[in-house]
Amino acid sequence: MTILVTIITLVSIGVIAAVILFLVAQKFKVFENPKIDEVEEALPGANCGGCGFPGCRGMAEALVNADDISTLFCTVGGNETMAEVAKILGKEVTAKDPMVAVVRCNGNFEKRKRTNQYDGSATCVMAANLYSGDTACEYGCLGLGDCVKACNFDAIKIDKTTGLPVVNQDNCVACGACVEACPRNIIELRKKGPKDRRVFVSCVNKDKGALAMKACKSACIGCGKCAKVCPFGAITIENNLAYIDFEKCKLCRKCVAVCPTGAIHEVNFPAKKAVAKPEKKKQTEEIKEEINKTSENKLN
Amino acid sequence: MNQWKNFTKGFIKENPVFVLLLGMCPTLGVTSSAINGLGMGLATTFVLVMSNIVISLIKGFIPDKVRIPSFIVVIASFVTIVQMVLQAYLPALYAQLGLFIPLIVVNCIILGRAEAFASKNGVWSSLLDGLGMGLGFALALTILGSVREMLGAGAIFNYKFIPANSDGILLFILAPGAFLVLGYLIAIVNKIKKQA
Amino acid sequence: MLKTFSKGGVHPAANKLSADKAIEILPLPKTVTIPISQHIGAPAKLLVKKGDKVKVGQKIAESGGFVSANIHSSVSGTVSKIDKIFDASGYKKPCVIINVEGDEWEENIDKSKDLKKDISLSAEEILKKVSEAGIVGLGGATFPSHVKLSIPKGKKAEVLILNGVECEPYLTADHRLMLEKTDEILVGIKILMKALNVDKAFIGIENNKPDAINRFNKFVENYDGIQVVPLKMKYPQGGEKQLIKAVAKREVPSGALPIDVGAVVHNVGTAFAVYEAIQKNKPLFERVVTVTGKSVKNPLNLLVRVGTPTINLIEAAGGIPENTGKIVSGGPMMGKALVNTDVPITKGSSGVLLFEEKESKRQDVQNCIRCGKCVSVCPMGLEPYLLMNMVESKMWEELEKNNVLDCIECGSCMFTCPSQRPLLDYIRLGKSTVTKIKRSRKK
Amino acid sequence: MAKKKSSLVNMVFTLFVITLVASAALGYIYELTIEPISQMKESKKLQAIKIVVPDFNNNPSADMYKISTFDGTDSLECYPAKKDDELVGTAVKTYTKNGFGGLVWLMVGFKTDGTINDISVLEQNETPGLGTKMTSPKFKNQFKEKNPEQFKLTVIKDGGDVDAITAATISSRAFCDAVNRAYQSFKNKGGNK
Amino acid sequence: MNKLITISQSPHVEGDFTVKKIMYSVLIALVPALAVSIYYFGFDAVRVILIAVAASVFFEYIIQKFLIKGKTTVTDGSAIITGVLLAFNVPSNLPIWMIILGALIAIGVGKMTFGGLGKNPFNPALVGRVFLLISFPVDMTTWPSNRFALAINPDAVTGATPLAILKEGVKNGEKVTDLLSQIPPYLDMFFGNVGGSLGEISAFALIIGLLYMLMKKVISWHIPLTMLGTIFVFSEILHFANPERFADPVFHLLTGGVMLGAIFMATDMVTSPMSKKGMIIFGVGIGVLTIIIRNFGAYPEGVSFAILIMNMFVPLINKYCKPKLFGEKV
Amino acid sequence: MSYIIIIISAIFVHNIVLSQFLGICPFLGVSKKISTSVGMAGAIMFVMTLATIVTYLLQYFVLNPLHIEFMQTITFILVIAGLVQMVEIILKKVSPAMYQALGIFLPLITTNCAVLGVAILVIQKDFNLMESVVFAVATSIGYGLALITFAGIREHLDLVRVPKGMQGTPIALITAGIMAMAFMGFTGIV
Ligand SMILES: Cc1cc2nc3c(=O)[nH]c(=O)nc-3n(C[C@H](O)[C@H](O)[C@H](O)COP(=O)(O)O)c2cc1C
Ligand SMILES: Cc1cc2nc3c(=O)[nH]c(=O)nc-3n(C[C@H](O)[C@H](O)[C@H](O)COP(=O)(O)O)c2cc1C
Ligand SMILES: Cc1cc2nc3c(=O)[nH]c(=O)nc-3n(C[C@H](O)[C@H](O)[C@H](O)COP(=O)(O)O)c2cc1C
Ligand SMILES: Cc1cc2nc3c(=O)[nH]c(=O)nc-3n(C[C@H](O)[C@H](O)[C@H](O)CO)c2cc1C
Ligand code: SF4
Ligand code: SF4
Ligand code: SF4
Ligand code: SF4
Ligand code: FES
Repeated sequence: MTILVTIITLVSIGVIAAVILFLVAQKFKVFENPKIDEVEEALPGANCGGCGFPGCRGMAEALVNADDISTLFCTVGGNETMAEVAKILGKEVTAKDPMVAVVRCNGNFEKRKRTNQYDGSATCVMAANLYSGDTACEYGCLGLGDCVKACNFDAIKIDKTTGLPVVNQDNCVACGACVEACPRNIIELRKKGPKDRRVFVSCVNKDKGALAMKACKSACIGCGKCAKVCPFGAITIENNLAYIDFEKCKLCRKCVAVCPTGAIHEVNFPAKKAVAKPEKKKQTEEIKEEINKTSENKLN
Repeated sequence: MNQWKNFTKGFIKENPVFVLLLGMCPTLGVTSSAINGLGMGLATTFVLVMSNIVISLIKGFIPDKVRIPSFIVVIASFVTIVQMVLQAYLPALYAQLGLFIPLIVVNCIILGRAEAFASKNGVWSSLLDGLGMGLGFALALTILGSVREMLGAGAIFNYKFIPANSDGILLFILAPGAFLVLGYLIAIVNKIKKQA
Repeated sequence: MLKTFSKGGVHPAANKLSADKAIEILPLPKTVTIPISQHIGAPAKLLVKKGDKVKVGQKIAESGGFVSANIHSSVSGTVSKIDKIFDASGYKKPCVIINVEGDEWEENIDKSKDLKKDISLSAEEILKKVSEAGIVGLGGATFPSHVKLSIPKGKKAEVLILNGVECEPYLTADHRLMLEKTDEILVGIKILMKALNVDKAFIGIENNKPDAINRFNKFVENYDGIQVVPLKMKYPQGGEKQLIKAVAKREVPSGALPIDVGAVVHNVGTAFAVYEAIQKNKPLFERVVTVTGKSVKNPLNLLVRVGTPTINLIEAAGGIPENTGKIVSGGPMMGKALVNTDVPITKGSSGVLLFEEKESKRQDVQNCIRCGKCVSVCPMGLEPYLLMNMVESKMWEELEKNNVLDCIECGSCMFTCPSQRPLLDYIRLGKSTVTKIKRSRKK
Repeated sequence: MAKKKSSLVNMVFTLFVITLVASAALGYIYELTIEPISQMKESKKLQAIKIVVPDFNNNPSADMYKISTFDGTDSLECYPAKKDDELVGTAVKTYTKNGFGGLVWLMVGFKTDGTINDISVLEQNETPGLGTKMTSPKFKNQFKEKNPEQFKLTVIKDGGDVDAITAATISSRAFCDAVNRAYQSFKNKGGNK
Repeated sequence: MNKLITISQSPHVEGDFTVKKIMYSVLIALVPALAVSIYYFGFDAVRVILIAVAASVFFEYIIQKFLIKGKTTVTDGSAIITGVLLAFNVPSNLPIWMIILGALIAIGVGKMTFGGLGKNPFNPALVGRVFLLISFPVDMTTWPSNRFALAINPDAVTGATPLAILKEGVKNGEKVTDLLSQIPPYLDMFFGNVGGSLGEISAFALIIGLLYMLMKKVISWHIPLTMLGTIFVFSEILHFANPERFADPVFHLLTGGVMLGAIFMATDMVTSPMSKKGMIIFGVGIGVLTIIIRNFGAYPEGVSFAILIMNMFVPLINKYCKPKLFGEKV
Repeated sequence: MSYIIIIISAIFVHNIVLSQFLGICPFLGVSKKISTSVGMAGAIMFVMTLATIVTYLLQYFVLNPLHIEFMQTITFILVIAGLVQMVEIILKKVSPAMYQALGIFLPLITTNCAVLGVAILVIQKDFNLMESVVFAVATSIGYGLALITFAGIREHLDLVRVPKGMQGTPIALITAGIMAMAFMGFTGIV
């Protein structure tokens, strides 16, 4: 008897619930694209904001609503994730080359004189808001680690011996947080390169050669040797500063060899076989010569 | 997926209490002694395993709109079974756990596993998942209960290790103690997880 | 009860070491370095090139817009270089470097010392001449004065307030000027009143300068419409909004300008500069600067040509003491630390302040103990501790809602904080970021 | 796997089946456990009775009778314990509302002469570590072999003979109140007839 | 000048308030109460205070050094205050291990868990005290008689506090008016000749401390005065309504931890609101809760709980009681 | 029991979160910001009251007459789940603004033990319908009180930055612990 009553009660409650729910659902239907959930699930869920949206859900909505998703890219998930998302949405994705952050300043303690001591709050933005920094270089790294604080992936650290940040390329997901954080625009996202090899100018000093040299011994002096020697036309010089276009650079490393100050850096290349290095003295002389050629004492 | 991992993930890596923070109410409410924690943990494990099995079996037949109600019915049935069985054979424990037995129904772990795991995986994986998660839950509750009992009553599993006429630190078996002990336990687990 | 502003404020030790030192004239330097931007607003446009000969008072750079100001040479000689040199902003800025040769003034400048009381020019002419003379606010903000004198349509100035407060510790330049050029300042005020078409002017002076108050009280009888208002000593009494509140009992609303409550504020030094420009045809190329500091041998007030290297002033005050750790341009509360001693004096430099090494280092920062002192001293009614926390957590929207932009950067909060927290550092960052965000939103 | 669509029929059907199976299973288990549950309850009561009265061999539950409380507002259950048909004592199920955590239920065993044989706590909701000490022998034993005629059933603080639990006077008072209720009602009714 | 020149943002001068100075002023303000407690409780008081302070400082140091791994801040004096106030809030005969446990909870749980000075939302000494009170209700509520009471009547080893007498009596249905006769005269209560926790007995000594702190501008009058005022008014209302059930306001002001709480514990800047308006709300809240708990709750004393409960509301008060902005928005 | 006692008891003395341990998951989960916690408190009040009424009727007009009290758990939860879902769907359509404010919390409430707990408690306590409603409302006020003050403290803790190892749940639980400790001061008021 009890069983029967039980069954009847529960079943009727269940069925009534189902019917009411169905009717209500019919009557009050609001469309919400179920794909949003799916896409969100496919995203890594790091909620890092690297894509420019407030969290992964925001990105998912944007992806679902966008006609062309090639401009949207999740840096954390990378191509795999984007391919998955594309599959869900049935849209095209363009594979992006993996990128990595590089630090374009190599003025370590030795090469760059300190001219004063900063005693304010230890953040780069605040120091940059106040003045040009505790070295003679107005452009270089302040070494107070805003980039380090910005990185959610433990990918960037200040090297105590040089005072400069170093990127750990295995951890870096190219979210660009550090690029955003650096008040000096020193950090750039560059192509990781085949076998993780890349060549770049590790300097952002736009002063004329003489001034730049005075501030930092390894500054780019804008002498133009590298541009001349580059067989692929990847190097341009603007405002006394060389820049290597990573799309054009074929990693021949000719520029590295000719740079008189050592401002061009190569990463992850096997050690060169004892190429005869120019003697030190000669090197400084050469630099001086270059500077004389390029610098004019005129404003603008 | 590796079945063994499936089973063990609930102990530390995805421990429902310490890591996923699910099912907080019974975790806090019934752990004034180790035995209560264990009892609650096992009752939950039973429901978790059974409902995981059933749900993974019937998942293909359930329309989306009534998914949650259906799952709830399944879970509630097992809870009611536990309720009746405990009442019949372990009335002392039943009295201790009180309101929290029916509340197993709404323990977020169970519905959570049903939604996240059982409704997507096969029976065998679901069983292991439920068992692992349940035992992880039971483990956590037992640890929490033991710590509270030790501090609060100077005893463990009712075995008193301080002089009989002295008390423990009463606060730990009262409500605030539950929060405090769990808070520090989670901090410790976080630390362990980070080092591991 | 003396008048003062109603909210907040602090009492830093006054240390007016040079208060009874009459203004001396600093001998001409060998070269001067004149930045072409010495004011808020667009930099001026260069009019000279390397090798040009210039005279004292010759215009060497022309106002680069409405909110901008002319720059005049402060010496006679040859332009030796145009280069980027560190100025007080801490960055290298374009400057005209002139080798001093003799002291040859432009002919139309009246070098005599006699007082010229009659104001012959009309309001428009005054405005034009003020603008031509490159006068900017000498109270510190270096806001071009002619802009403040051009009242926007639909608004009306009702009262002119003269800022003789000089609430910054150590500084005495305005104080000395008020004692020594009382009549000139009063004539300057009359000129400003005429330009603004107001018939009321108040001179706000803190009561730690009784001699200046007495002197003005004696002199104002000859000038109608001008009244001296002694004020209670409290920093930042000299802040524009605080002064208006103290003198005229009006509160400038958040985000509004003084003119919105009918007030215009000028520094007494500015009034003097206006006098000289209108009555003596003398553009703004020199100013009074206090050189001071506890370790300075001979703190004094100097009349200095714009462009003089800071080191010259320090030498005049007895040279750099061995243990100097920090050199500040301006007062201790709002001044800027200089990166070297060659930084040129500009129109806005009111003082050179030397700190001993032990005073120049900040104390260790401790946790905020939530004492609320920063809140209670903030003259703008802000919550500095909260703003700092929010900047740390990058809560820009919250910052805007909490009126971070109202901060006048007076530094009272940081001064008071028992935990030595760098509140103002963070608030400045908050202000600049929120401003950026707001600007990008408008676009 | 093809999910079923959420059509009305499907929904209703699914819920129908699931609730059907569930309720059938539950009903079945209910039937299975109803017996053990009531037995458990019974044996628990019996256990309590056994503790508080001298040895007996009847079935007190069967002989249970109700008496009204001395103030006449309610009634209490009495379980006479008989050894070989001779009354050896009576267990009175009593309660108080004055507990720190609300109701407290006790089973008080009276010997034939009206002395308290023993007391057992059936249900209480007192603060662990404080009021719960009413279940400890240290507190309960002071009632043993006491005749409420001579032994005043209030705590010492109130001028009685009961040594209260430290820091739990309220619970102690409540306990006394319950025992007193049992005694007074029992006495009113004429004690062990 | 051979050293590098220093550059930093303005302001370049600092005021002379430091955390250390504030904390040590509070300690000085605590001295009168300390003296009174030693006068009445003798060596026991010294023992409890020394242990509490030593334990607090020790735990702060250990946790700071080994768990948080920041710079140690024990010298700032706040841990000493916590220790003294914890000692002030317990009976003079509390077992040593309980005092140490209390200090561990106060510093470890109440303060360092949140990151140390300034970050804790709850008053650490009270966290420690309430923890002890809940955990060891017996030890925490048996107050030894003071030396002088013992000299007169050696049998009265324990002396109930006026509040305990009142609570007990009211529970038994006795009239307050009758109970008051068992209670020492108000003048004794004012100067400290009553039973109670170490530091709470003498309103007089505490008020001297209050005056000192007000003079030194360590605290403002808002919290203590609104709190005491509320207690006075609220208890007067109840007393007026039913004098047989509720004691008079003076009784409430002089007994228990009201003075100690109002002067030293509710005023802890870390755990009280920032704005004056907020402080007033805070003070009133504590007053009301104190009287409610005292008159209706299980505990005879409500100040500790009232302060902790109001501590909970401080973030909300801070959020919604902002100082008035200079100039209204346009 | 008089209503005033029910109210004080439910809000302060036996606060559902701090002394009864019900509804802890959303208490920990939805308390990071004051604004969301206010929304959650509102949603809880609404659902709790509604659910209590419905389950009360179910108990006294279905389960008790049919003597199938053992079906309490399963029927209650089924009804509550259905109810919540229905409210959600209706709200989404009828008042999108309110849905934004309250609705997003609704799914969370289905698995909130506080709602089921209160439904069962009013039966256990033998409340009549009116008392049950008062109890439900008061309980949800107590819930809101705990939730909102807790959110206030958490916002504060976010700003002051607690030690790394304690951030997140641990510090939240410890804060809740001290709150529970403070609330024990209300013991014995009813
Ligand atoms: C964009 C801008 C426009 C201004 N316009 C006026 C104006 O029309 N009238 C006026 O009296 N002051 C004007 N001011 C000047 C300010 O009110 C104020 O005097 C100046 O910023 C310096 O003040 P301080 O030294 O207190 O910072 C303007 C300022 C700015 C930044
Ligand atoms: C905190 C603060 C303090 C100031 N103190 C003074 C002062 O003591 N004397 C002064 O003339 N201007 C002071 N100023 C600048 C005034 O706000 C205002 O800009 C000036 O009086 C306007 O006159 P001006 O344009 O002629 O410089 C201060 C500004 C701030 C923000
Ligand atoms: C949280 C708490 C729980 C309490 N639990 C009980 C209890 O279960 N039983 C009891 O009699 N008193 C309990 N009390 C104590 C009473 O409130 C009251 O103080 C005591 O019973 C009378 O004090 P005394 O026994 O020391 O004379 C409790 C107090 C608190 C604060
Ligand atoms: C006026 C004042 C009152 C204080 N009161 C207390 C107190 O009641 N309890 C306490 O532990 N610390 C107190 N302190 C010390 C310190 O502020 C406290 O330990 C902080 O809460 C720790 O972060 C007080 C400090 C001051 C300045
Ligand atoms: S190093 Fe820069 S780009 Fe790379 S993960 Fe860190 S913040 Fe992102
Ligand atoms: S790279 Fe930029 S952000 Fe990083 S330390 Fe240098 S200046 Fe700072
Ligand atoms: S917040 Fe700004 S206005 Fe307020 S005291 Fe600090 S610096 Fe001055
Ligand atoms: S003055 Fe300093 S310590 Fe006090 S509240 Fe402000 S920031 Fe915090
Ligand atoms: S277990 Fe209670 S709300 Fe999750």
